[in-house]
Amino acid sequence: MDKVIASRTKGLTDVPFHYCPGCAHGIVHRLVAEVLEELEIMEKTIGVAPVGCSVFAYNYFNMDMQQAPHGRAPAVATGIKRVHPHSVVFTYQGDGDLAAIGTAEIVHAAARGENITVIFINNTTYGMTGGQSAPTTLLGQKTKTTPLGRDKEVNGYPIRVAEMLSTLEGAAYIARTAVFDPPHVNKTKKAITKAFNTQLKGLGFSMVEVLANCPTNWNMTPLDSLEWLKENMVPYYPLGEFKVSEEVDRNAS
Amino acid sequence: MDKVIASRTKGLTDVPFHYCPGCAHGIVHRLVAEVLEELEIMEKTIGVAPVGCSVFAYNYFNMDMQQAPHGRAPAVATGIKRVHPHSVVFTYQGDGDLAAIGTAEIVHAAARGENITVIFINNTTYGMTGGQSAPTTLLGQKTKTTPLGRDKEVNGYPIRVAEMLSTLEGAAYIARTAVFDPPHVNKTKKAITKAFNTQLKGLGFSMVEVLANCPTNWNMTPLDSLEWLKENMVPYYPLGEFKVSEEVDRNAS
Amino acid sequence: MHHEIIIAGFGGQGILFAGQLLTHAGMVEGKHVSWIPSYGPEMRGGTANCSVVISDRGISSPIVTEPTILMAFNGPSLEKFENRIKPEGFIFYNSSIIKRDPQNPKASSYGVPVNEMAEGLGNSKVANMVMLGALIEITKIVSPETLLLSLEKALGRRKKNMLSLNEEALKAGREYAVQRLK
Amino acid sequence: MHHEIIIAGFGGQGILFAGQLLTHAGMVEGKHVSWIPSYGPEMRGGTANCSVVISDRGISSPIVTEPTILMAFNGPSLEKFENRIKPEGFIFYNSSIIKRDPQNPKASSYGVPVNEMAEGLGNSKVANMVMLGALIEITKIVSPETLLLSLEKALGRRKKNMLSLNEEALKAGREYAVQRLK
Amino acid sequence: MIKITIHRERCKGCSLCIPFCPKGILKTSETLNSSGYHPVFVVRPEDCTGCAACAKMCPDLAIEIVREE
Amino acid sequence: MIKITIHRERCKGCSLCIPFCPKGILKTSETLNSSGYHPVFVVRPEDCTGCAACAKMCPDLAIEIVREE
Amino acid sequence: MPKELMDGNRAMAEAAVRAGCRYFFGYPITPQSEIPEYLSLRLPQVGGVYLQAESEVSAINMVYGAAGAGARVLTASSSPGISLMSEGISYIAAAELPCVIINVMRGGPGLGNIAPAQGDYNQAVRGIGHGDFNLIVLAPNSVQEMADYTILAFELADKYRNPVMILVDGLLGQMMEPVEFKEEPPKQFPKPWATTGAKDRPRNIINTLFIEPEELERLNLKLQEKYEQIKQEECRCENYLTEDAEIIVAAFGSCSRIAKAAVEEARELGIKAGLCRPITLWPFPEESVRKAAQKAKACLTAEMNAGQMVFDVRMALKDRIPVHHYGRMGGAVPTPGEILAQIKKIEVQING
Amino acid sequence: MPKELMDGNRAMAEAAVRAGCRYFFGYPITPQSEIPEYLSLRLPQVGGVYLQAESEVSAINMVYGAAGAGARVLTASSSPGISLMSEGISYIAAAELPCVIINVMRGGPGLGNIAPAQGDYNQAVRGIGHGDFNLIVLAPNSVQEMADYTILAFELADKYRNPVMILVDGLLGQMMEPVEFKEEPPKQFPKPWATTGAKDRPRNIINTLFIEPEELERLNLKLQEKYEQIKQEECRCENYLTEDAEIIVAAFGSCSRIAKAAVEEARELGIKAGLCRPITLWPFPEESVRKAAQKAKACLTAEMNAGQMVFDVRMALKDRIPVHHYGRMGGAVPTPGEILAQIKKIEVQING
Ligand SMILES: Cc1ncc(C[n+]2csc(CCOP(=O)(O)OP(=O)(O)O)c2C)c(N)n1
Ligand SMILES: Cc1ncc(C[n+]2csc(CCOP(=O)(O)OP(=O)(O)O)c2C)c(N)n1
Ligand code: SF4
Ligand code: SF4
Ligand code: SF4
Ligand code: SF4
Ligand code: SF4
Ligand code: SF4
Ligand SMILES: [Mg+2]
Ligand SMILES: [Mg+2]
Repeated sequence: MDKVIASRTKGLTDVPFHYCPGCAHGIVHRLVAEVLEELEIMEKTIGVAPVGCSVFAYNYFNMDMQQAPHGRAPAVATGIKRVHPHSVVFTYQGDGDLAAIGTAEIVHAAARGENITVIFINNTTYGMTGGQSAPTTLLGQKTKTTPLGRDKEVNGYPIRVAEMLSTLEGAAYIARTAVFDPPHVNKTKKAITKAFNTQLKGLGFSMVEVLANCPTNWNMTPLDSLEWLKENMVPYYPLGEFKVSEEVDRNAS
Repeated sequence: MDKVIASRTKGLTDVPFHYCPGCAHGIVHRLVAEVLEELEIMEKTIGVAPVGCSVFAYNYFNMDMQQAPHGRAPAVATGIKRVHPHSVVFTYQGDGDLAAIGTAEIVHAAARGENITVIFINNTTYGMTGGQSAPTTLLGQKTKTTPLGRDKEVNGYPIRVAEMLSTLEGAAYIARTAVFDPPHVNKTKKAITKAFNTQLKGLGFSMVEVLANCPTNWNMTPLDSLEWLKENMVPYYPLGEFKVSEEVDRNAS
Repeated sequence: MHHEIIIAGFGGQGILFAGQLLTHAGMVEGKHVSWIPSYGPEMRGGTANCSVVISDRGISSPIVTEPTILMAFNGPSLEKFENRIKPEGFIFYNSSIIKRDPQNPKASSYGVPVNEMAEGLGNSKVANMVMLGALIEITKIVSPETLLLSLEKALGRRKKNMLSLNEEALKAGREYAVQRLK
Repeated sequence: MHHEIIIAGFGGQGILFAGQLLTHAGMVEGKHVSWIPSYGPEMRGGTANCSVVISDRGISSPIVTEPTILMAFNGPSLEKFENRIKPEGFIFYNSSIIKRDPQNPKASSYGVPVNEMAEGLGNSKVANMVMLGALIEITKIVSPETLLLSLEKALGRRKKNMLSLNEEALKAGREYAVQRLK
Repeated sequence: MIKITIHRERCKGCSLCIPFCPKGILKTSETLNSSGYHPVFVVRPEDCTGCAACAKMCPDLAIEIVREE
Repeated sequence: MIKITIHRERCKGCSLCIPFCPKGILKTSETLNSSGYHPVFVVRPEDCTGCAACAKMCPDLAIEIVREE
Repeated sequence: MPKELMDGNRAMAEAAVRAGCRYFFGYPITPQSEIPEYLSLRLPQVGGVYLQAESEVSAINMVYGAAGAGARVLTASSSPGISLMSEGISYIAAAELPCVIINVMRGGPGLGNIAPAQGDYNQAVRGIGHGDFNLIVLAPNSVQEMADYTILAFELADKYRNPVMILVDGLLGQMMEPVEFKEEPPKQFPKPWATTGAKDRPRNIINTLFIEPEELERLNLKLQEKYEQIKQEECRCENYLTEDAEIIVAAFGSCSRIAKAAVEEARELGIKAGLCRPITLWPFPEESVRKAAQKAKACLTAEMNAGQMVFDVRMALKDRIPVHHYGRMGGAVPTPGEILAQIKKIEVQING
Repeated sequence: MPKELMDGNRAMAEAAVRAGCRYFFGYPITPQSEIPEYLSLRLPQVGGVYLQAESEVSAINMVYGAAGAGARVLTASSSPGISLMSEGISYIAAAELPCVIINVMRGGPGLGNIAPAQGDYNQAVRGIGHGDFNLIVLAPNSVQEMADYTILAFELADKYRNPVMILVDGLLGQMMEPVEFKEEPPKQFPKPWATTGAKDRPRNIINTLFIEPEELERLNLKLQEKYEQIKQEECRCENYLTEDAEIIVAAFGSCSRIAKAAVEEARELGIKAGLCRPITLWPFPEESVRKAAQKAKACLTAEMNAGQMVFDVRMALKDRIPVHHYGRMGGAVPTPGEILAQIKKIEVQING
C-alpha cells in the first residue's frame, strides 16, 4: 500500500491562497488545518478570522467560519464558544489585529480563561494595508509609517505578547514558535496541537504566537525574509513555551 | 514659628468631595495633590480623569484638567503630552476604567513608554455604576453582576495589572501600594512621588496601582472595608515595586 | 380616585422603597399605578425622590408636576415641592427634622415626628413606614392590609424579623394619625 | 485634444507608474490631467489598471469608460477593454505575451514585444517604458522631452542609473514604432 | 504645643481616623453636622502628639494639625 | 519508491523549498505558469528520499509526496 | 399570570428570557444596569450565560459571534456605549445576523448625564455605523410594552435576520408599572445558516467582506429589498383622538406619555388635539402619520432632543401643514403643561 | 507655486501641514493610508508629531487630548474606523473642541470592500455618535479642493470650536490631479480655554459632564445656537448650468464629477440639465438647492449609496418637484452614461 508522506489536508478547501509568494500565512494555514484533521475535530470546529491578510481565511479553512471585525476575533469567538461550549473555536489573527486594535479583547479572553485557541501571526507589520508599523515592529525597523525606522522615543517598544499574556491566570497554554526552517515548522505544529488539546481538555485559553515573514512589505525575497526573521525577530521574541498548565502536559499527545 | 503638620494642600480646590464616607478616593486625591504641590509642578500639570467615581476630579484638583471618555484617559493624556512635552500629565483611573474598557489604551501607553503618570485605583468593582464586577474582582467576591460570587468558570480570573504592564519595556516605574493604614499611606505617597519623578526625568511610563476600598458597594463600614482589603486583596495583589528603571532610583528623592 | 404623590428626602431614608410599597399596594387593590425614581450622582448622601401615581383610570403621564400628596422627609424637600401641591392636597412632613409648618394654605398639612418614633421602636430605618402609616390612615389611599401584604412580599422570606418591625412602625404611624392628626 | 487612456496589466508590470508618468508629462505641457488607479486585494500578483485623462479642456469626469487609448500589457486586459475603445481609438498591446490581434476594427492596433525588448535592454522592468515610447511616437500625446523630464523628476536623484536605462527603453519603443508600426 | 482641628462640616463620620490614633483620643459625636453626618472630635486635645496618623487616613481633609512654637 | 509531485499551477515560485532539500534536487523552472510564476520542479526525482522538508516549507501546498510500496 | 410591579429595565430583561434569549453580553452603564444585574442572576437559572464584556465594543462582537452561532442574544447599553457599538452593529447588519440591542438613552452629547433623553433618535434610525443599513427600531412607552416589544424584537430579528433596537430612555427604564407576561411560547425560526460545526451539511460562513463591488452591490440590493419589505409589513403606530384632530402632537417613547396627558388636557379645554405615536421609529409609519393628520391644520412634535423625529414627520406630511417642534434637552423632561402651552399657541395661530 | 501632481490623500495631508496642523493621530486603513504614510515622514520635518494609535478609538481620544491642549490636530480613517470614533466625536463636539476628521469612505456596510462609496453621508451629517450635535461636513470633489478645503476645515474648526469632517471617498483619495498650494499663512485663532498648564491664569477645564439636566440643557442650547449661526454663515454649494435648468442633478464629492459630465452631455443633446453640488453637507445649503431648482421640473440625486442626500434635497425642495434618486452601492461607481440615461428618462417624463 502506498503511504502518503505529504499531501493536501482535508482541513483546507481547494481554493488557492491569495497570499504573496513565500508568505508564512500559507504554512501556518496548512499546519492548523492538518492538526484539526488529525485530531478529527473539523466537524465541530468554528474558525474566526478578523481583518488582516488572512481575512479570506473563510475561503480556505474547510469548516464553519466567521469573519470578524478588525481585532475583535476573541470577542466573536467568545460569543460562539459560550453558545456551543462543546465545539472547538479558534481565531487566526495578525499582529496589528491582535496586538494593536484587539489588545483589550485578547487580554480579556486570556484573563477569562476563555476556552478557545488563538493562532497569532506576528510578522511585525500590517501586511494587508501595505506595510505600516505594528506594535511588534522592531526598533529601527523601517515601515511605511516609520520611514526612518522605529524610534523608541516616538513609537515606544515592541510588545512581547506571549510574555504579557502569560502573566494572566486564565492562560493555560502560551507558546512562541517560528517557521523559518523545517524543524521549526515541526515545532510549530506540535505547539498548535498542544493548544487545541488544551481546549479539548477544557483547560482554558491557549495561544501560539508564530513568528512569520512578510516578504512583500519587508521588501525582501522570501528566503531573505526567513533569514531576517531568524536573525532579528528571534532574539527579541524568544521561542519557547511560556505557560503550560499542568494538565496540558499530562498525557498530552 | 508655627509648623504645619497637616493641612489642606493647595493642590486641591476647596470643593468638598462627593465621595462616600471613608472612600479611599479622597485619600489618594490628597496624596497626589500633595506630591504635585511639593514638587512645585502644579502650574505645569494637566490631569485627566475619565469616567468612574472620580469623574468629578476636575472639580477637585487645582490645576488644568480634562475629563475623558470611559477608559480613554491614557490616549487623551498622550494627546496632551505630545502637544506639551514639557508639561506634567497624569491620569486618575479606576479599575473598571483602566483594566476593562481601557485595557488597550493602558497597555499601549505603557508600551510606548509614554511619559505620563497613571494613578490606578483598584477597588475591585465599578463604584460609580453601583457595584458591578470588575476585571479585578476577586474570585468568590459578590457584586451586583456576580450575585453568587465571581466564578472562574464563567468570569475568569482577576487581572494583576501591575504585573502585566511590567512585562513591557516602555514601563519605567510600576508599583502597587495600598491605603489601609498610615504607614501604607506613607508608602503610597512615596510611590506617587517616584512616579512623578520618573516623568520629570523623562524616563517613560509610570504607574502606581493603589489597592482601595469601596465601602458602599462592598456593603461594609469604612473600617471593615479596610480590613477586608488587607486580608483579601493584598494576598492576591502583592504590594511592592514591580519595575523601577535604573535611572528612577538614581538620585530619586 | 386619582392621586399623584411625591415622596422626597435624603438618600438612605428609604424614600424609594416607601414609594414602591405604596405603588405595589395600589396595584394589588386594582388601581392603575406608576412609580418613577429620581436621584443625584452620589452613591451615598444627596437627595432622592420618587413620583407615584395611583388612579382609577389609565395613567397617561407618570410624571408628577403638581402632586396631590407630598411626603417630605427633610427640609429641602419640603421647600422644593410645597408650593407645587394641587389645591386640596396633602402634605406629610417629618417634624423630627422640619421645624416649621408648611407654607401652602390650600393643602392640609400633617407633621409626624417619624425619626423619633422610629428610634423609639429601636430602628431609625423604619421612619419611612411610620410616615406611610400616617398617610394611609388620613388619605385611605390604600388599606393597611394591602400595604402589609405588599411589605411581606417586598421583604421576602429572609427578612421575617424585619417584617414585624416594619409592621409595628406602620401601626405606630396610623395610631399617631388617629390620635394626633385627625 | 482630449485623450482618455486605460493602461492595464498584471500587478508588478509598472502599470500605475507608466500612467503617472504620462499624466505628469501632460500636466507639464499645460494640459488638464487626471489619474485614477484600480487594483485588487492582492499585495502581489492580481491585476492592476489606471485611467488617465489628458485634455485641453477642464476634466469633468476623471472616470474613463470609453478610452481613446488602451495600453494592454496582458491578455485579460486586452479582453476586458478592447471593445470599449472609442471609434478611431488606439490599442497598444504587449505582443510578447498577447499572441493574437485585437478584435476591434474601429481602432488602430499596435503590437509591441515589450518584454523581449526590455529583456534585450537587460531589465524586464522597463517593458512599461518601451510601450510608452511607442505610444508617444504614434499618438504624439506628449513630447519625448517632457516625458523624460517627468521621468527624471519621478526617479529622483538616487536612481540616476535607472534613469538612463529607462531612457533607453523609451527610445527603443519610439524607434520600434517608427520602423515597424508606421 | 500641638493644635489639632477637625472640621466638623467637612467630616463625614467615616471613623477611619479613630483606630489609628495611638492616643485613642478621637471619638464620634452624638450630634449631626449639616450634611447629616456624625463628625469626629478630639476628646483630649492636650494629649495629641501631632503624629498625624489620623490626618493621613482622613479621606476628606477634615483634620488640620499645627505645632505652635 | 518515493513519488514526489510539484503542482506547477499551485507553485508560486517562492523558492522556500529549494535550500532545505538535503539532496539539492529542486530547481526553478525557466518557464512561467499561467499565474505568471516560475514554478519549481524536481531535477532528479529518483534521488528524493521523501524527507518532506520541502513540503513542510511550502506555503502553497504545491508538493505531494507518496511512498509507493 | 398575575401582574407584577416591575421597572422597565427588568421587564425587558425578563421578557428576553421568556422570548428564549439565553445569552447576554454587555457592559454596565447607567441607566440600564438593572438589565445586566437582573440577567446575571436570571440567565444561569435557565441554563443561559450572562457575560460581562470588557467593553461595549467587545460586547457587540460577542453578540456578533453568538448570533452567528445561531443563538437568540441580547445586549443593552446607554448612549455613549451604543456609540461604541457602531462598527459592530454595521457588521451585524451586513452579515444579516439577528440580535436585539437595547438603548436606554441618557442626556448627551459626550458624557452628558444619566437623566432621560431622546437624543439618539437620528443615530438609531439612520446614522449608526457606516454604510447603507437599517435597524428595526421599536419605541415602547410603558413597562408592559417594554416587555411585549422585547418579545416582538426577538421575533422580528429572527424573521428578517436583522438587528433590532429597542429605543427607550432612563425614565422608562427605571419607571415601575404593573406588567403581565404572556404564557405563549415565543415564535422560533430555523437557522440553517448558523455556524454550529459543519457536521452532515456544507459548511456555513458568516461574512461581510465582498471585495468585488458587484458582489457588495448585490448584498446591498438584497438588504434594500428586505428593508422595503419591512417597511411594507412592520410599521406600527398608535393614533389617539386623531380622527377629528386639528392639531396633531407627534411623540414617541416616554415623551408620548406626557404628550398624551397634554392632549387630554387640551381636549378638556375644547381644543381638538390628537396624539400620533410612532412605535416603530424605523420603519417610520408614514402612512399612519398622514392618516392621523388628515384633518389637521398643524402638527407639533414633542421630543426630548433638539428636533430629530420632526424631520421624519415633515417628510411624511410633505409640508402639507406646518410642523412645529417642542424639545427639551440634556435630560430635562417636559411637563404636560409645557406641551399644552405649545398646543394652545398653535391653536391660536390656526384658529385665530 | 508651480502645480504638483498629487493624489487627494497626500494633498489633504500636505494642506494640513500648511494649515499649521502639527499633530496627527490615526490608525491605518485603506483607502486613506497615504495620509498617515505621508505625514509620518512630513510632520517630524516641521517639528510635529505623527503617532500611530493602537486603534481608531484611541486615535480620536488622542485628538481629544491634543485639541483640548490647544493644538491644530488631524485624524483620518475610512468607514469602519470612523464608526469606532463615534463616542469620541460626540465628546469632542460636547466639549467644543476644534479638530479635523477625514473620512475617505469605502464600500459598506460591515467590512465591505475598499472601493469608493458614499454610504456614510447619513452618519456624517446626522447620526454619528449619541446626543444632539453636528459636525461641519465638507465634501470637496477635486484634488485642488481637497487641499483648499482642508485648510478651510482647520479654520472653521477653530472659529466655531467644532469638529469638522472632510467627507471624501477612495476615488478622490487616490486620484492624482495637479494641485497648487497657496502661500497665504493660515488664519489663527486664540485658544485661551486650552489646557496648557495653569500658569498665571485661572485653571482651564475640558469637560462634557453636566450632571444637572438644566446645566446640560444650557450646553445644548448653546450648541444649537452655534449650529444656527453656522447654518447662516457657512453654507457652500456650486450650481452649474442651473439658471435655465429644467432638470437638476444633485450630487456631491466624486459622484458630482461624474454627474457634471452627464449634465454636459445632456446639454449637448439639448436637454436643459444643471448640476447642483452641495459642498457643505452640513450645514446643508438648502437655499442654494432651492435656487438651483427655481426653474426645474424635476430633480435627480446621483449618489454612491442607497439614497441618503436625496432626503435633504427633498426637505429643501419641500416636494415642490419630484426628486428622483439614482444610486450605485458597494463600491460600484456610476458612469456619466448611466446618469445621462436617468436624465433622459426624466426628460421624457416632464416634457412628454
Ligand atoms: C476598524 C478597522 N481599522 C482598520 C482596518 C484596516 N486594516 C485591515 S487589516 C489591518 C492590519 C493588518 O495587519 P495584521 O493584523 O498584522 O495582519 P497581516 O496583514 O500582517 O497578516 C488594518 C489596519 C480595518 N479593516 N478595520
Ligand atoms: C462607554 C461607557 N461605558 C460605560 C460607562 C458607565 N460607567 C461609568 S463609570 C463606570 C465604571 C466605574 O468603575 P471604575 O473605573 O472601577 O471606577 P470607580 O467608580 O470604581 O472608582 C462605568 C462602567 C460610561 N460612562 N461610558
Ligand atoms: S502582504 Fe505580507 S503578510 Fe500579506 S500575504 Fe503578502 S507577504 Fe503575506
Ligand atoms: S461608590 Fe465606592 S468608590 Fe465610589 S465614592 Fe462610594 S465608596 Fe468610593
Ligand atoms: S495627630 Fe496623632 S495623636 Fe493627635 S489625634 Fe491624630 S492620631 Fe491622635
Ligand atoms: S477620617 Fe476624616 S472624615 Fe473620617 S471620621 Fe475622621 S475626620 Fe471625619
Ligand atoms: S522530499 Fe526531501 S529529498 Fe525529496 S525533494 Fe523534498 S526536500 Fe528534497
Ligand atoms: S515552496 Fe512551494 S510554492 Fe514555493 S517554490 Fe517551492 S513548491 Fe513552489
Ligand atoms: Mg501583521
Ligand atoms: Mg473601581
